[in-house]
Amino acid sequence: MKLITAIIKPFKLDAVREALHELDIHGMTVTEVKGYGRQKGHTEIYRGAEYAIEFMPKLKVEVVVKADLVEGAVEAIINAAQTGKIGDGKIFISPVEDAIRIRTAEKGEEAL
Amino acid sequence: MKLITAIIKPFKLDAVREALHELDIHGMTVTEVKGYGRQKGHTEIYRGAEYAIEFMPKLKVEVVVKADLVEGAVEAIINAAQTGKIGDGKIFISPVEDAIRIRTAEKGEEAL
Amino acid sequence: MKLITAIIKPFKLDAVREALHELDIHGMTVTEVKGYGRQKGHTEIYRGAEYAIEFMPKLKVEVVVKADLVEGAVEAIINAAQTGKIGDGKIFISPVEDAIRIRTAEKGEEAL
Amino acid sequence: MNAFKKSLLAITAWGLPMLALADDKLNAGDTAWMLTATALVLLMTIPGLALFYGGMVRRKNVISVAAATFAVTALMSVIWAVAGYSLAFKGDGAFVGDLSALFLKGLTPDSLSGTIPEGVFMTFQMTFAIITPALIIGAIVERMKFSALLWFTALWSLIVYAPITHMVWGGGWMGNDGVQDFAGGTVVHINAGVAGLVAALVLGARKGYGKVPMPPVNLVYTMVGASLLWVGWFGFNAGSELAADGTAGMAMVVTQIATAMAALAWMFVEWMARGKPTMLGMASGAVAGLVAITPASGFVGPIGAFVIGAAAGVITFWASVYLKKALGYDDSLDAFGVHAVGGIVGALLTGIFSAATFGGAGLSDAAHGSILSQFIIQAKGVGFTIIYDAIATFIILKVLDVIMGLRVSEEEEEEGLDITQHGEQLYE
Amino acid sequence: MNAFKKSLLAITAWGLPMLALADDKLNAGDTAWMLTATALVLLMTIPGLALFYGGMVRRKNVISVAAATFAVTALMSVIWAVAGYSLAFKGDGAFVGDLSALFLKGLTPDSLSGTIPEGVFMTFQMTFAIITPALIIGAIVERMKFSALLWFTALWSLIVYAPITHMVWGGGWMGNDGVQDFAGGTVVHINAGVAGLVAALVLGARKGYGKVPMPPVNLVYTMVGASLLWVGWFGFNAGSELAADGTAGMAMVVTQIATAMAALAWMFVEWMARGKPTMLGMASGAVAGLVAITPASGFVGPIGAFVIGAAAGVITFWASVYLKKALGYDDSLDAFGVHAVGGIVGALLTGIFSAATFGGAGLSDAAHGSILSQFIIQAKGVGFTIIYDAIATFIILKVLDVIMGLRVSEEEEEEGLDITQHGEQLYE
Amino acid sequence: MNAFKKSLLAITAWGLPMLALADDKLNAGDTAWMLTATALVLLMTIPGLALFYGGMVRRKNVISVAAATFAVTALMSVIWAVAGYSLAFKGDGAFVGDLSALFLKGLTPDSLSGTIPEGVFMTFQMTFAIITPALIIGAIVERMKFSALLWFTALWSLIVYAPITHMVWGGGWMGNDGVQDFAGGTVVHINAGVAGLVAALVLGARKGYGKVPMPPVNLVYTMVGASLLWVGWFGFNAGSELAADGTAGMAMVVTQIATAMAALAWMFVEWMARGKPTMLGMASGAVAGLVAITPASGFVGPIGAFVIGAAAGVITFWASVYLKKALGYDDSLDAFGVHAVGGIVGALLTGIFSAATFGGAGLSDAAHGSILSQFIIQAKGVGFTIIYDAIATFIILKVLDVIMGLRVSEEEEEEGLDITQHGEQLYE
Ligand SMILES: Nc1ncnc2c1ncn2[C@@H]1O[C@H](COP(=O)(O)OP(=O)(O)O)[C@@H](O)[C@H]1O
Ligand SMILES: Nc1ncnc2c1ncn2[C@@H]1O[C@H](COP(=O)(O)OP(=O)(O)O)[C@@H](O)[C@H]1O
Ligand SMILES: Nc1ncnc2c1ncn2[C@@H]1O[C@H](COP(=O)(O)OP(=O)(O)O)[C@@H](O)[C@H]1O
Repeated sequence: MKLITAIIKPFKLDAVREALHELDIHGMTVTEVKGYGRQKGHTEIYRGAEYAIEFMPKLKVEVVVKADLVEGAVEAIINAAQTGKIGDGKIFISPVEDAIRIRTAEKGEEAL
Repeated sequence: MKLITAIIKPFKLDAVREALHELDIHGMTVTEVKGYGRQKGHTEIYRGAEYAIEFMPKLKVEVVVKADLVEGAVEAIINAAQTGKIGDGKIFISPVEDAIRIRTAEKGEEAL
Repeated sequence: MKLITAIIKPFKLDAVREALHELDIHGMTVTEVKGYGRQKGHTEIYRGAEYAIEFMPKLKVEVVVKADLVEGAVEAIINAAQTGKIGDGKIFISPVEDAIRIRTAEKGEEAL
Repeated sequence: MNAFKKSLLAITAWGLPMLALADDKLNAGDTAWMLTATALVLLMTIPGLALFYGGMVRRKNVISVAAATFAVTALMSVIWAVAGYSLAFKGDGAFVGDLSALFLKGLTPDSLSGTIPEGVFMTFQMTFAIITPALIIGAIVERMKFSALLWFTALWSLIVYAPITHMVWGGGWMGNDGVQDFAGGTVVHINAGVAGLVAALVLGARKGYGKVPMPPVNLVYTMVGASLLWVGWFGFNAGSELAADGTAGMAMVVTQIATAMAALAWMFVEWMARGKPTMLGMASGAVAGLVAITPASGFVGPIGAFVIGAAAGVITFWASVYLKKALGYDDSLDAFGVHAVGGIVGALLTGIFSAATFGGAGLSDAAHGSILSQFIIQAKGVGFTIIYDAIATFIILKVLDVIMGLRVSEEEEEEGLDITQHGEQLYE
Repeated sequence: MNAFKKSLLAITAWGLPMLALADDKLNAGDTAWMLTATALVLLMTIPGLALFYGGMVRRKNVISVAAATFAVTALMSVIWAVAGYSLAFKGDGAFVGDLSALFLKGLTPDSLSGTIPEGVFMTFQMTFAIITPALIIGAIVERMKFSALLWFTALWSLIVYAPITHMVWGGGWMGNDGVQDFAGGTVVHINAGVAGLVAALVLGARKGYGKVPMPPVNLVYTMVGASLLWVGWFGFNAGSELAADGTAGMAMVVTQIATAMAALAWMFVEWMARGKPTMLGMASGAVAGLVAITPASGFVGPIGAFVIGAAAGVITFWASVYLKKALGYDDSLDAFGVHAVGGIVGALLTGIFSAATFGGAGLSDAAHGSILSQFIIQAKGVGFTIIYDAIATFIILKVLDVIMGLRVSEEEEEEGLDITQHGEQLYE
Repeated sequence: MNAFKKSLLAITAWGLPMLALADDKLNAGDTAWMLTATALVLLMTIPGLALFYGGMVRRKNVISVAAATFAVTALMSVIWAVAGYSLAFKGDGAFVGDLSALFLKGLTPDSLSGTIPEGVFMTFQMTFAIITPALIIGAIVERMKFSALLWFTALWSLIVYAPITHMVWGGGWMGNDGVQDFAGGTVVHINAGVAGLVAALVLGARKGYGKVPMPPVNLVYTMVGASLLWVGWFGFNAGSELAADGTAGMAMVVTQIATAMAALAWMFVEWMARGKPTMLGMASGAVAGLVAITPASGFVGPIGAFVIGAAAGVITFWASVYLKKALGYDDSLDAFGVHAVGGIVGALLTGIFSAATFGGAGLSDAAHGSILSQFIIQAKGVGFTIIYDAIATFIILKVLDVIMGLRVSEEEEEEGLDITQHGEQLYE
């Protein structure tokens, strides 16, 4: 099992979800995050004070999948989330040793 | 060391925290997330526009523990967070290679 | 590649970002979280009702870096985020197997 | 003292607005003030009360409180125009009026009530008929079905509110007995607060009450609500004089003093007793002061206002914080603790501080000048209202419970009323 | 009926405020009410409308809506004082006034307009000139450039608003023809709503409209806004009598009834048709009722108010929910569906319910007492306004589009107007 | 010009309200307006100012600002009734009144002040005594102890506010000298702004000031606050005429024009200088315009209003953005930059534009018709107020600092005043 963590632009969520849906991946967890990277932010001015806001709003999508689904899922996410502009985000793959469904206490791939 | 990531229903947080407390696990980090899974959401209507809200509010509880505590902790979380209804959530176990306490720069299991 | 996850006090974000900047680490993702640990919270009173608020606001900073940068980055974070008081937070190191830049589909260390 | 006397007469007079006095003539100044006062009292409910209450519930229920308050406003406007006004202010029964003015029959731009158009009087009273059931919402938030709330409001307003209004202001027995209730301590606040307590008991506590934290979503809303209640209350109290004169002016003076005293009293007592002066406490105290000075506002002078305000702040603090805990009912936002208790404090103290000795306007005739007898008259009025209100409210709720159920399901309560009752949520 | 007659005369009279009638004398009561009414109408726009609209857009655009409303308020105040008032209320052209009172030339504390100072009349009318273009904002939110909006407001107010005002109230042909528009159904609401529809069509829909969810950031804001519109509308409608008298009182009565009826009507129809009674629906219905009763407010009695309110609630619900979807335009916050449609319903029904048969004040003289002929007069006024407004608005927008562009860039739209137009955002 | 003259007399008269003029008679129209005006000015502070300021601080301090404003409102109401009113308006000292009306001794419903009940005059003035110290809060937010703030408010109001009020309006030397301050440019705004600057300097800057971002939590709150200040200011300025007449009407006209001009001026200057027109800028400009027109409102005509508004917008922008940065003090929400600077601009320009040449009501008698001498009189009043206020405020703060400490601890400041001072927080 692997955890796919995708940092994407907020308005791409629906596209990503649909893309995963087509691969029969139905579970995911989404977090609002602030991203810092190449993409430059904007400036805010409050009376005298000027702030450079360098953190951009992003969504972090986490999906745990069977190892053999990783490649396809990554490709699907890229296709769905790409705009070609700086700030499109990243995908990270990391190992997951076990998964448990709380409702039934099922373990392993059953639980996904 | 392992990272236990539990996605739970928001109102179960206190129960989970207490359950872990009894195992002498005192540190954890909680994030508000939106979950997508089997549990269906609800519909919102704004004048003409109708939206199916498929993401449910969940909490992600992250706890890093010594490897030998994982089993007990998982069991405790299941017991505390289970309602038996769809949407109870998942637990994922993943490897952690090191931990550091910022205050003291202690490393490894000392730092937990 | 490794994922460095640092739980820090909110007002230390700018310092941490600058410290990483000096090591030429420019990407990171930040999440608002609530932390539970040794640091005690405060009490809130609403008319009759009294609540002990035990969760403290923290920021979770996630940075994926090449393995050989981990040590330096950890040190930099410690220096930037330390106040010496309880609640300074933790750093966790965990493995990352791959990274992909969505914009270009580059893989591996190229993508960071 | 002349102006005070005049005011007493005015009160008696507007109990019988249908009797066009021979020399009634429209006064543009009085009318200007009453048009304004009506707007101010409407402002108290929407958005005032909606924000005051809305800010105190959990995030998942804030829209449901706003919606309930707004819907009650619309519903009561219609009910009052259709039948409530007639039941309260027409006819001369001891307990209730008649149906001679259904759908405002006979109301024209020329109809007068004292020195103002009857249409203005009717609408001013309508805003009272709106806020009274809206106050009850504080007792039942986060768990009552929206549909049940609408039915309850409709029935309660006709069965409880209109008759009590008639008895006190519309020519019924309490007014005739000499009960002094300048702007509605009994009619509005005791009435709403007692109904709220009964409703809280019949409905039962919220799931997790006393066990899980139920933090108020946004006390800035509550501050804004309390502020609008305060500002609007000038219309409520000084408007109840139905004229722009010296008594209206004094009603404004004592309202301001009592409210400020009560806000400070709650704040300091809380600071001493629980360690921190809270925003919620100050706002609650201010509202308690407004409630308590309401029956007294046209009758007492500044000294009465200082005492009534201080007493209201301390006693409602105790009722909302200690009494409620001791008895264990979940009057969620203290409709009883603030409005009924504050109203009782005010109604009883009115019987004392309206005496000329304390700089007041004088006791009612029926009291033969004795503070004790006025106090007893006041207590009788309060007692009757509490008993009638409690019984009638209980029956209405029980009947509705059988027919349609009062509470949302457990799952709905957990998910929140915003989504389950209205299909909406905060996106901030 | 006397007071009603008087009011009709008053209306005619304040179409010609520059004609100082021989016996004009300042009345402090009327002046008190009109000072208040002016404050109430200003309250409708800021913060009322700003919150009503602001709460309905997405989180990233809420400040831009607030800023647009606030800026239009400031801009229109200046434009009205510089030229708009003169164009609307001075001179006796059939279509537009003259420039004799640029920069309020000749206005002194002694100038009277009827029984109130002309300065008060001018400022009262200014608040109408503010809210009308502000209403249009509802149609173009989340995509129009701030700079383009300011230019549009300035031009539209001089080319469309001032002339139409002159035609109806300032001595122009519509008023002379007998069009009954007590407080601005045609001048304000149809005018703004139609301009909004044209603007929505010229600008095009928001990116993702109909495909991605566009949830309203905070319906508590919308509730507060609707409430302040409701309360402030007493100033709008009862203030349009320009006196504190029986007709003002009746205007308040019918305003309250129609608003409540419309709020309930929308709520119940929505409940039946879509399963849930929503906060947004109640608020929208209330505003629709306020809009529809506006032209009728000084002319109809309670019965007219019940019918107009109910009709407005149901019809604007249909227009905002079904008609809009069917036609596919993105009138984002229903400036057309609520204001133009509600205004048309009200303007036409005024022609029926102002008849004495229905308890109204009587038809206009030009109607020779026939409901049908009054109805035709009303329809003519509405028709002319729609056509002139639509054409002029279209031309103004097209010219501006060529010169400076109307829409923000796609990236700016995606990032939100708060940051891109104003460099600010919500931190809550 | 008659009405203007009358107004000048009225002003002089209400400096001496205890002198019951032989022909004083209650006027219901004037009373109606003053009841309303009092409600409007209260609305300015709660919730107006509380929201205006509350929206500008960081999320962790928003409740503390609301609580401070609310508590100051309650505290000042009590202090004013107990002693402030007497010190300001009773007795005929050159610098301060006397204690003859402690606890409002002698105030009955029959007491008159000009044509309105004295109770109304007293409460109207109370709302001024509330907002003035509340304005100071803008300078000390996010770091001052709540307890210290309460003590400071109490002392400052008796030592600074009441005497200055007496000097200008209560029969003291400034009013007698011919200083023109219609509604409180000197008494309220310069007074509060200078005290704010001193407090900001004594307290020191917030931790991290100029280094870490301190983003305003919610500019929608600020917009609502600015709007309520604007609307309420009609009561402030037109209410200061104490009658519903032509001068009140003109005060409303110039208030509206100057405010709108200043909002646009700030907006456009900021747009050019810093690239974006901000919501915060428009709101700040509007408040600056309101401040600047305050002393002038009953004296100048439309032309004066255009100029004063434009000047105020530009100059306060410069003061709040550049001057503050250059000097480095942390007047957090620009109590000085907006209120003192705007007040000074207004007070000085009043001396010019009140001249009949510019369409004003005429200079004060002491000026013998010369603009220069009126200007010097104005400058003298401003200068005295600044010096007395600065010294007294400094001493009060230093004494309190020794006794109880003014600032919260570093940890408390970091955690936020909401939790540490009030035990509450936003849950949105
Ligand atoms: N090394 C990293 N670790 C964690 N998150 C990162 C890292 N680099 C980038 N990110 C996340 O990815 C987002 C997009 O990265 P950015 O450099 O702006 O654009 P791109 O990926 O198109 O080059 C950032 O906003 C941040 O949230
Ligand atoms: N594959 C997955 N990866 C990450 N999170 C998941 C995954 N599947 C489910 N989740 C999370 O678990 C929550 C509960 O899952 P759901 O399918 O609704 O119920 P259940 O676990 O009871 O079958 C989801 O809301 C989502 O947050
Ligand atoms: N075992 C753990 N797993 C995950 N997060 C933890 C754990 N222990 C602590 N934390 C996080 O670190 C933060 C600081 O920990 P705390 O015990 O308060 O202070 P310190 O690290 O200085 O001893 C906590 O608020 C929590 O967010």
